[in-house]
Amino acid sequence: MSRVGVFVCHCGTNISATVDVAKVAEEMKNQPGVVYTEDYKFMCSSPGQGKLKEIIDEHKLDSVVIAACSPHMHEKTFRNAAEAAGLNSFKVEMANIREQCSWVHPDKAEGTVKSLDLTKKMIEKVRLNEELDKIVMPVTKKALVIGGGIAGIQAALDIAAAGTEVIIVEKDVTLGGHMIQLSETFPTLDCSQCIMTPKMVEASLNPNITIYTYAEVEALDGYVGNFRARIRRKAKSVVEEDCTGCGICQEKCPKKVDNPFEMGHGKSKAIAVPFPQAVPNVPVIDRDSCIYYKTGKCRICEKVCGPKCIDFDQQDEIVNVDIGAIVVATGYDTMPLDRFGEYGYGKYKDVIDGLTFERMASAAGFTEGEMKRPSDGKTPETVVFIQCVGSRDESKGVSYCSKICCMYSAKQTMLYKHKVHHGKAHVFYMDIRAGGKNYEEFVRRAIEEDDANYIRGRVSRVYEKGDKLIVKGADTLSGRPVTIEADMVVLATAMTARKGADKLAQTLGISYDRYNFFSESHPKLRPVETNTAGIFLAGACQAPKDVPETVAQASAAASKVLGLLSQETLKREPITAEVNEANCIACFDCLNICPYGAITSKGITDRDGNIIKEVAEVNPGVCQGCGLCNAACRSKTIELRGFKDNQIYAEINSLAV
Amino acid sequence: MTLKLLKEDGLKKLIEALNKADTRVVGPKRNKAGMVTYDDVNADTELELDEVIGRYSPKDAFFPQHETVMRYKLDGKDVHVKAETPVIKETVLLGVRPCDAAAMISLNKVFTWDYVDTLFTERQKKATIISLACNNADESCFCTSVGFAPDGTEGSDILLKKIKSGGYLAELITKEGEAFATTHKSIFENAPAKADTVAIAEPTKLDIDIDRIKSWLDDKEKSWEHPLWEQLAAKCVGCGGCTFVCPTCHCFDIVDEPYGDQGKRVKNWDGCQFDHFTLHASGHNPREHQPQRWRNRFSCKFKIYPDRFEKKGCVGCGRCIRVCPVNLDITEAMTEITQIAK
Amino acid sequence: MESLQSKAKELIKDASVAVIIGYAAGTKKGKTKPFFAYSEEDCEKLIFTPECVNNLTIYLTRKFDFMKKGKVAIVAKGCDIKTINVLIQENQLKRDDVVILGVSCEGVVDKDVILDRAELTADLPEDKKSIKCITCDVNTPSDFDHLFGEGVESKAIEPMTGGIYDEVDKVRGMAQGEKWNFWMEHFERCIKCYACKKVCPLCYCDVCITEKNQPQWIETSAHERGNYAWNIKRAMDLSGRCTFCGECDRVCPAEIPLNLLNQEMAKLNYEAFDGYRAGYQTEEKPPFVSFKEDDDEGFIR
Amino acid sequence: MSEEKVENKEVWTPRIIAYVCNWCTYGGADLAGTSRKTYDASVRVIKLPCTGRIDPLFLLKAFERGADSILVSGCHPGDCHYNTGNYHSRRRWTAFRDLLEFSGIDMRRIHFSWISAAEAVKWVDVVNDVSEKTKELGPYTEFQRINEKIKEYDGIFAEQG
Repeated sequence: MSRVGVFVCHCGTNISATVDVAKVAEEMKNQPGVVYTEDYKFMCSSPGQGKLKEIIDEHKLDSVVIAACSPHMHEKTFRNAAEAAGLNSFKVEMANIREQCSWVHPDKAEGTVKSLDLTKKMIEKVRLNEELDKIVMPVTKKALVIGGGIAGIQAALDIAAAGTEVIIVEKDVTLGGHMIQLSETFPTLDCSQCIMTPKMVEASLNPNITIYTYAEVEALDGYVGNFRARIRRKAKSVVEEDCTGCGICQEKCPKKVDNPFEMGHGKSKAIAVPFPQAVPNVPVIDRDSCIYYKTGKCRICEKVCGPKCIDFDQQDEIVNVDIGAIVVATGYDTMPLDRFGEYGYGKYKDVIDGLTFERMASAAGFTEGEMKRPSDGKTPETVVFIQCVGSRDESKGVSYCSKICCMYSAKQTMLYKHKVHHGKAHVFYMDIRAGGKNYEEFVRRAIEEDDANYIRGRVSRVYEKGDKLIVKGADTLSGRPVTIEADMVVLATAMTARKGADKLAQTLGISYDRYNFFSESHPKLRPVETNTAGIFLAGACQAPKDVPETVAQASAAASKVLGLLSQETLKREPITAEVNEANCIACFDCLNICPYGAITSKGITDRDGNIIKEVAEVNPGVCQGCGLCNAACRSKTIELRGFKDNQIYAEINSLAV
Repeated sequence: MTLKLLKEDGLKKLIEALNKADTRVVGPKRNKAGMVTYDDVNADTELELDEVIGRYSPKDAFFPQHETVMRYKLDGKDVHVKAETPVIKETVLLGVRPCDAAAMISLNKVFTWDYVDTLFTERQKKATIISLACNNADESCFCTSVGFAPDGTEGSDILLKKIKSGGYLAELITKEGEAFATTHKSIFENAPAKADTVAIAEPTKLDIDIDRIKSWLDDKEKSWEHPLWEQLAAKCVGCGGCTFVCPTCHCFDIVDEPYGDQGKRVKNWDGCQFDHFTLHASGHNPREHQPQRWRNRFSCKFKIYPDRFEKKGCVGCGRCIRVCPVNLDITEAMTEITQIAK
Repeated sequence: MESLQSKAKELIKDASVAVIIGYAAGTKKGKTKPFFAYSEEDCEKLIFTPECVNNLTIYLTRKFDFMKKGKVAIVAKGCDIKTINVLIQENQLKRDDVVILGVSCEGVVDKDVILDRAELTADLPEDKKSIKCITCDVNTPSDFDHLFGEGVESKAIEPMTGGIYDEVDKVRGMAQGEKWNFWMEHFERCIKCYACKKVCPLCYCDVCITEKNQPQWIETSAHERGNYAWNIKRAMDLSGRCTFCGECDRVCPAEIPLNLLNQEMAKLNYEAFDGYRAGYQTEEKPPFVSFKEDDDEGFIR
Repeated sequence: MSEEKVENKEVWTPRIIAYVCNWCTYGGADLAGTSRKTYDASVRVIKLPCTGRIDPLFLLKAFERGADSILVSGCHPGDCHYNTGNYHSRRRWTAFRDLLEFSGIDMRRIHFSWISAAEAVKWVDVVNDVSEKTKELGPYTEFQRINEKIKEYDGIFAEQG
């Protein structure tokens, strides 16, 4: 017979006001297996916990039920206290008579009856609880950062600074992400390349950082502290180690291609680096464009290459890396604009998006920093900036605010004004959201010093008339229609999750929201963690963010990684599945249904080493304790510790009427 | 032996009289699924007396497939336990076959052998068996091959034989039978000097010698590991249908069924053909393979029963043959062993 | 069936297989029995007639030792091969370990039907066929190593209609209380002999839930409560797996219409999970271990 | 007879068993508590890690043990703490509901919902709705008859129980 102690908490009057706690304590005395009951003012208080320990010791309790608040609130507290008294922490259960009883059922009689049931139910369960030991796992002291933009680089640099090895996997040919495309950054107007390039170089030179560009994470196995990632390094057709970055191949390549880095405006070559400061400064052959891959002839780059590092037969390489923690920093995309016909994007060359404007304003961009509109190269005298294109627009776009557009539109009016002194910038906005340090001042500067004309309202239509773009809109403050003859229109496009973010989330086993942004574990208290232990988030892959926020989150993620990797071993809850090998018949429904790949096949051998039967085996490090396998198993041969069938049965049976 | 006459309306009157006396009548009756089983009968029109034999045996009347033997209830730290004392009514088994009547004697030996199962004996004591001689036999009937007869009297208190012109000739076999006829003397009339009864069935007489089978089984050197078991029973799927329909199979299991803070201990039919029947808690199973289990059932009928109870364990009702999904035919084994043992 | 016998002999002779699982004449009229041929002589006893109702694939499961003897040949109808497919899908059998002696089949007899010798050679009338044969579309097996019986075309059918599915629809059409009474009348008769699970080639667990009493999910007693739980649990466990061999229905001594329950589940799986039919392939994951993000959830609020 | 019924109705309160997942619905129920939203007291919550852990056997046993209605509730699709647990359970419930309906269970007594940890109001609404509907339906005598029958057949321990 078990020796259960039942402690009924008053929670001040939070419980005792609507539950007869004394009666609960008294009646539980009669429950089989119960040897001690008491009601107490504040069980979670220091004296309350002290009492718990004392009684466990004095009455040699082997199980404890605390009838009090939600286990989400204080289960850990009481389990720790019980453990300190020498009781296995999993022999403690809580009956939730506060959140799910006293606070929601004002009738004392009803509340008391329900409390009796709930407490009895947990007594029946706890009697069947097994003593479980926490699972101890080793930690691989190495981190993986997915994404080589500002978020990824910052996280990698911070992790590396602590002496921990880190791998950056970047999908693109070079590090830099979106930030390296920007001209100048708000609210200081410092040149993005000037501040980003040194970080990229620093990362590439740091001995603790390994960079795989032109690479993607294809699969992830394992669990916190012990992940194994399969990385595909796509064939660059150039031997990276031998390339000196001289650029002669790019110069001699006869095949011109659109340059996506310049948003399709400049030209590049079939073998190229996207921009001169690329890290690593190694060109890649675009096999879709290269003449050789199409016709089998050309090979000019091969001929001109001094170090002979062109390798047309290069294959993708698979690298498996063991890591202990992961930072996901895959950034964002911008919303495709084909849905917004009213703005004429795609139809009129002089309607451009914000990122194209960034390239136009960049000294290294396709106009070398000069304001020249795409259609005829003329200097635009009047420019209209339209904000919230797709953002805060549930019907055509997304309901969220993309957060950075207010600021970058203000910045862009300033950049424009600084280059075209006589020009006029108009901004159509819904609200100005400038909630950051020096942000409001920055917007005021655009308006007051750089003469931007801010119009509160929406644009209904943009159309061409002669060489002008007619922008029709409304000024909702004055209530009048507005028509502006513009030379160029710049759209502040909504930020969206990366294309394929959902797929990556599935690969990594993290959750994502309905916009495919990755979900943080808790919006306030665990903003950089995911629900999958050991995987952290940085930057705009989680939600729209500007550079300072991204950098802050990247450093936060890095500190979480370092905290995790500073431990020699990890302990985790032993609520994992276990297989009764004698009964398992290896139908592998469990293996098929497990969301974590925690179940594998195992051969049972006889004394001579011959495999006599196959059974399912659970990797307790990977198992997260969802219990899907338990429900799927027809003969209940695989069971979830802590929630085994007999425990649930006992709960149901205790509620028999 | 006294002979009596039941006129054409005799059964009708008898059932009416028994109903009046609050006596339970169990007889062959067609259930909703269309099968004939032995169940409570309230009118003679419900009786299916032309059916060769019911799907299940009537043993359920004495040895229900599910029976509570004890109840418990937790009361605080106490447990109240109460033995089950069901109300057992006077019962008449009406229109059962002579083979089944004989089987009830064999069953009795088991339930009174070392421990007297009072639930069983009470039921049996309070029962009168009025069997009906068979006029039809099917391909599976083999009573005559194991020493019984379609008009055998063993186990019956009264044996009815159908009269061609209607009604039944009643042979009062036992004292109890005579007493019963006396109680119902208006129904059990004096028999005429000569009654023209319908011809008794003649089941195929098989080339079976049960004594020879017994001595072969006694000779374990020869029989225990004989390949015959494997040959015959490798196909057995262990469904246990044979044990549930058999009139002499008597194995049961005792389990507790909890319900909230109370519960009961029940006695439920079990069968030696189930793989877990002999499974030990250690995981060891002395009868690991189906042929071994089938050997057990066969031996139980033709060796253990005769050895222990000096009774035959098989009455040739043929139910196990009819119910078997893989045509595992006990007479095939008996015929073969008779040959082997020559 | 000379060709079946001679192929069987050949397989035994060149030791391609250790045993041939087939049918032989039974001991009673109209009955056949499962038969295991180990020698060429044995092979002469092999038959195939419309009386060969058993689904022999049960002998390929872990419930028996045949697969331990080496490679095994089995005489299998189209419907039986569906079971083989599920066994493969569920890691219970490897296709390479079994030689399928496929037999074309235009239907086997219903339970309790005993054919005359003359009827055996003629076409089997519909009313004497097992109900599973009415909706059969695998008269010629889909997968086999050797095929016996030529010229039988698999019928084109509209899945989940006709035959048993008409019966299923009848029950579906009943009012709730009517359904309950219908099933209670049937389950009341259940004698908990578990012949249904024993004969089922897909009930291959070493330890069945009914044999566990900690906890006792399924009460052992043959009363309606335990009977209901058992029959529902079994139908649920066969959901998306049952290939409608009909063996459980055939062997049930209490004549509980188990086909109805299992085929209701088959129909549901077909309707709710993209036309899934168990036994028609070996690669796809069964419905219960897969999902679609846009599965219907009209019943969830 | 009719009088007796009325009397019974007064003392009878429904017994509703709710199987909920730890992360979403249990959290939602907790939030209802912390926000002091009141609701019907006839529900008894059994907490499981995930709706994917809920076995059809749990539902059967609840009815066997006298439940009048059952609620199963978990995370919204896409919210599952275990990524896909609720997708799997949704499939299982699709089949199991169908089976129960086919076998004559009163489907008005089985309820499914997705309730997130933020949806305290939904929890309150769902529980109130389930208990209201159950009160309208009365005790699940149709199912309980099996229990009653067993008790009667055996002559239950009634005098002590």
